Amino acid sequence: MIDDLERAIEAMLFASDTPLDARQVAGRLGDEMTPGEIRTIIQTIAARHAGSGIELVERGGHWHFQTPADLAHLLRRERDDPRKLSRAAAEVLAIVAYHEPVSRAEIEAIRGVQTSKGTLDVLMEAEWIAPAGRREVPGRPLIYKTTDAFLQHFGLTSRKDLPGIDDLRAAGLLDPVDLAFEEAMGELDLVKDGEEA
Amino acid sequence: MIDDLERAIEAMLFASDTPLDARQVAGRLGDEMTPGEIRTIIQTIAARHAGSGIELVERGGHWHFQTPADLAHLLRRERDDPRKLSRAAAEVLAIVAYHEPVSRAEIEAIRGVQTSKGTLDVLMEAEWIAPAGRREVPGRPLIYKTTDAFLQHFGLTSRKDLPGIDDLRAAGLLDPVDLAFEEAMGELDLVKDGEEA
Amino acid sequence: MEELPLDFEIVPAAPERDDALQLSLESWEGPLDLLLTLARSQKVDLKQISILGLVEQYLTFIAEARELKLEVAADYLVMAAWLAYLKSALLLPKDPLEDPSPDELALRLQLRLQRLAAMREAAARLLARDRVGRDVFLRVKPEGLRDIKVRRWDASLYDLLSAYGQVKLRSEPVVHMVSRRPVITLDAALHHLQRMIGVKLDWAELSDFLPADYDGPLRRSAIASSFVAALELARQGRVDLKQEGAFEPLYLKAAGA
Repeated sequence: MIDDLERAIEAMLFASDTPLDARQVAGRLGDEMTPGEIRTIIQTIAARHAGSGIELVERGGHWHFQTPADLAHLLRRERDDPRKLSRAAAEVLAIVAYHEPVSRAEIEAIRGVQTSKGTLDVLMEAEWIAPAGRREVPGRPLIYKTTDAFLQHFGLTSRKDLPGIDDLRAAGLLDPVDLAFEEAMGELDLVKDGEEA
Repeated sequence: MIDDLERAIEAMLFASDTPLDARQVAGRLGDEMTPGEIRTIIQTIAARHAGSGIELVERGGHWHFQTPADLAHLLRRERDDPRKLSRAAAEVLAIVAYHEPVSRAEIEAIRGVQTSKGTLDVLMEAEWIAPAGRREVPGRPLIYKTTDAFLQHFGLTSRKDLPGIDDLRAAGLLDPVDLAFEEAMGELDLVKDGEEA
Repeated sequence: MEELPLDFEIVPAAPERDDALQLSLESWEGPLDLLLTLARSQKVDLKQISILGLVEQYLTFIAEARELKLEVAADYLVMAAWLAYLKSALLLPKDPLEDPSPDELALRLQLRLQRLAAMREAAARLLARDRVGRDVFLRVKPEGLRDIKVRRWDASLYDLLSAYGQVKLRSEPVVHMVSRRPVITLDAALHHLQRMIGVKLDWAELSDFLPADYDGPLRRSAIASSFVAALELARQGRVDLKQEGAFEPLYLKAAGA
């Protein structure tokens, strides 16, 4: 027998057209429940559905039901056509996700090429990136970050789930070139060896 | 452990934009399954969800997931939207209360201005006035009276509790607005002085 | 590091010497992208790449493109000029005073290529994830959570009564009330003067007949009405009046006294 509160939260998450976080669930229950208590119940529900044809997943602190990825071949239909991204848009999205918050100039420094206005627009229209204020440097450029919709679309529980982000950070590949340059000066000999080989 | 076929059918029913019948499910599975066999599996899925916050229901041989009817109140939450009654509506309400039963033409004669239909509608929506038949005069106009909800809202036992004209005059409620306003402002000054002391 | 294929567009293959000329420059997202593709053809980790070799590859590629009269965008030519400078600097005997040194420039280029390569792979891995609408599916028409606003009209008894007061006030006939000013009427002045005239036997000034405690508007009113009363008594032959000239004090006494 599933208890009433668990049923209620399950129905809410099932009926909602957007993923819900614990606070939203608590607010709608109008009950004296803490978000922590709600989360415990949500995890019970998720566990109950584990291994079934419907799973409850967490994306950026928000939960929603979806089908398991291994059943994609049965469910994929002609009309399912997730937004095709240009290579430029895919790269810009990756740079925003791995470096956020990041300005357009910083994106361009990594890509070595100007970013057309349309590229950022496509990503903002998809609601995968959003402006996140301004960088307090001369010119006060707009900076961008990824959204919860980004996490949801790409099946990420949080930004920590970004593929390989820990390795990239450890290798210093998320540091600006200037910083990496200072650190790498000692390795110059290696480079020269490579050239001579 | 839920078997693969059951998972697949569950995911299909979940992700479908229309309810599916056993034949459609069999078609999508591309398997050598009879509709009867599919139905048996669907019933297993329905039984697994029974009593939870998600139910699988049959409608004319087609199946779909929905939230249980008894939890509808959580999904369609009613929220109070308090609105202050307009001055015009307050005047009309007062006239009905003091002169009931009264027709719209009579209300207008007393107010000296036209009364929009919307004003009466608001008072009827608030359930403070209600039609009380028709006046037996040419045109047979609708007449209005106040309701029990009116008495309850304004804390009156009966209409006889409404103060008479002399009481209103004594209370300063028949003073011209400007004068009453100045007096009120004088009182405010007194209050301020008191606070400063 | 293994490079994952992108699912959205064909990544241009690392150009072999022979088919390099088949490729248009539009295949690249700028000169850094072209450099990275050329670097990949060295089939070594970017850390071990020969920058001098890469420079050669790039300059050859651009030269061939121009021979074919392909339009080469300005930023590719700027990069070519910079790489030609880098090449000569790397080949010439080291000048210890040169800052930054060619080795430092080469290192910076290598670091930039590594960063771009890292993001290129990250993009590919991101797009290869189980994506909503392609690999995982949501409900198509969820019931949705809705807040339905229920209007609650609010008014106090005071609002009601003051509204009625205003209606009454508007509909009552307008009456002008003139407040009473302090005056001495002609009747009062006549009565007073007649009494005083019997007491005073000799000529006396009009103002002497007025009570001493009258002042301000009341005194002005008393003078006016007493004057009219004096004229009336004179007409009846009951007092005599005398005045030396215009605006001089007015004297009166009982007639025949």
